[in-house]
Amino acid sequence: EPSNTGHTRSKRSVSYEQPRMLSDNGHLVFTTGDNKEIRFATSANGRVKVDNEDLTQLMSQIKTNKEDITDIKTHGGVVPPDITNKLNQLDTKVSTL
Amino acid sequence: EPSNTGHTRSKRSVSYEQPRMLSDNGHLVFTTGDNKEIRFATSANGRVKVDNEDLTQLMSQIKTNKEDITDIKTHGGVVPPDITNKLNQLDTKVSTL
Amino acid sequence: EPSNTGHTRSKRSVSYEQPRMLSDNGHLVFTTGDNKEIRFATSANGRVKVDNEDLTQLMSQIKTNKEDITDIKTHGGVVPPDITNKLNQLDTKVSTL
Amino acid sequence: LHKQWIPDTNYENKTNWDKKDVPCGNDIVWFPAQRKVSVFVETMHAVQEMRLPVGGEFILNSGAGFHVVTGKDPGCGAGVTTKFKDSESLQWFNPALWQAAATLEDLQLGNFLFSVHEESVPCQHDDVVFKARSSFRVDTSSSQSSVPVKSVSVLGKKFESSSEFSWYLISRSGLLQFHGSSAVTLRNQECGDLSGCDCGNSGNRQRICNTVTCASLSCKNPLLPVGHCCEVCGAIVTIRYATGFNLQTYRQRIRHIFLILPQYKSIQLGMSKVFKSQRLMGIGPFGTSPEIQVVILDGEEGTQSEDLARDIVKDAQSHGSNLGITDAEFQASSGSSSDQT
Repeated sequence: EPSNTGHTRSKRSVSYEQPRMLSDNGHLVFTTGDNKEIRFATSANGRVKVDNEDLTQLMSQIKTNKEDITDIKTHGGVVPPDITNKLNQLDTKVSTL
Repeated sequence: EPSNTGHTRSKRSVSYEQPRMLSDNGHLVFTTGDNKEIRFATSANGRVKVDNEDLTQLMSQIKTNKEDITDIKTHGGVVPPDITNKLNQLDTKVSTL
Repeated sequence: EPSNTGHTRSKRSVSYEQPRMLSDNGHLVFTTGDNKEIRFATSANGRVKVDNEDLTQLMSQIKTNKEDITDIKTHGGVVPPDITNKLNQLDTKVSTL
Repeated sequence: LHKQWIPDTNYENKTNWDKKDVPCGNDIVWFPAQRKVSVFVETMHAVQEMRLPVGGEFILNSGAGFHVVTGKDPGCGAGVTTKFKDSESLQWFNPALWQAAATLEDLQLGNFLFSVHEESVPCQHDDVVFKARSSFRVDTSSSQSSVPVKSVSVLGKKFESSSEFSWYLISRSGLLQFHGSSAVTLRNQECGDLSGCDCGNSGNRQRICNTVTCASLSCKNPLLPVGHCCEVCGAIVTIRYATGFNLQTYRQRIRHIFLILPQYKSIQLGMSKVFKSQRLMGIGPFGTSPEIQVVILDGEEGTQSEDLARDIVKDAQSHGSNLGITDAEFQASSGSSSDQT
């Protein structure tokens, strides 16, 4: 029903216009309205911590991880010692034939 | 003293139920009670940002990273060029024996 | 006017000193102060969630990913089947020479 | 008319705190765990600690928020535990909690209208206003299954569609702002009758009057206006009308001709259509006939009210045919009435 859709939309935009901090049955909830952001901004040695984890640092770790993975995918990782051993054995065998 | 214990317990269970916002030596701390969540909820095209990084996007990157790692662990990564070279050399040597 | 500048500066420096949560034109902003933290702390099995994603779990995943990457970088990943095949072929060739 | 709910659950409102002051950076702010409340926060506040209710919300105006201070907040005092007051018992059907005005602009300018108790509470054709940049909690329990009004404005948004408003009522904010056994419903109906409409609150008369404490009176013959809970000292003008009578126009006329006069500065005048029970032809069953009741109070013994009543009757007699008035009479608490003039 088209009118219903309209209502839902307007309902949402109404009730969530301003950001809210709410307690929902003891859960602590931070909400914003449509298209609005929740931002964490740190400054000079200021930190955002989530249960003792440093959010800023972990965010940067995600990107480091991503880069490392790309690097491994592109250039390969360390050669597993098994392989190196096997290659050396073969090399020796071949050289002494 | 039993009444004291009862008092303490009931006081504690109440106080733990309520979410809090408090100052811990000038740090701003948000807490919830046992088993209660802290939630950040945006609507429509709202985003969560950490110092200009898009947390929503980075959280999906964490999962991509995890899949990539699993993939590398299962199927191996790119073969390091050293290994390929060595194998080719050996192959040539063996073929020309 | 010098006094004006002074006023502005002191006002600004104050606002950056204190960690705060504020509504900025519909966005919800958490800012840390210099050397001051904003902490979100749950207890027992409490979780921090961002738009239905479990941030607590994802943050621990970041660290698992990091460890896995370090492991792959140090010990290499799984040997790609191509390499194993090639090595086996060579081994056979060399043995039958 | 527009009826505006007076109380709020705003953080900045000193009267909402048990220490009669807005908490500052050394204070512990305590919302009791079970308090259901929607708090509007207009500006930035320092807190030492805030204990939130288990179910509640803080609506943050742009620029509003909370911060903590390092050390002590200068100018805040030693720090106290301050509790947000209970707004659980504030009832929709309490006439003292509403302000009435002809238009939104008049509401903002403070040009309020006086009404009898039943009509101080929103009538079925009224626009109900909860102040923008403000939140509240109201108990809408009624003697009827629903509380019908024309429209409701909440947080600056005017609801005119009944389905849209019923969605709002079950939203988180709606559930925190409205509670009680009956729900407010939007009829979105203008009063189609230019001569005025029945308010529709007589079914809740008992509920309304239970919230009212009547003042002791010093006049000889106190009057009981229709729709009022208390006898009053003053005067009542009763106007019978015909086609062409326009209540809104007539209200303006009385204001512009009389109420602006210095001698009537402290007069309270309420005008509405009421249905008075009367025995038809002096015999037979009770019937009701609509008439316009003008209640005039001066907060004293009623002599100014009587003067004004006399002026209004005189005006009605000389201009009645233009105004659609067929008859006007008054009764005063002094004992005099238009019958004697």
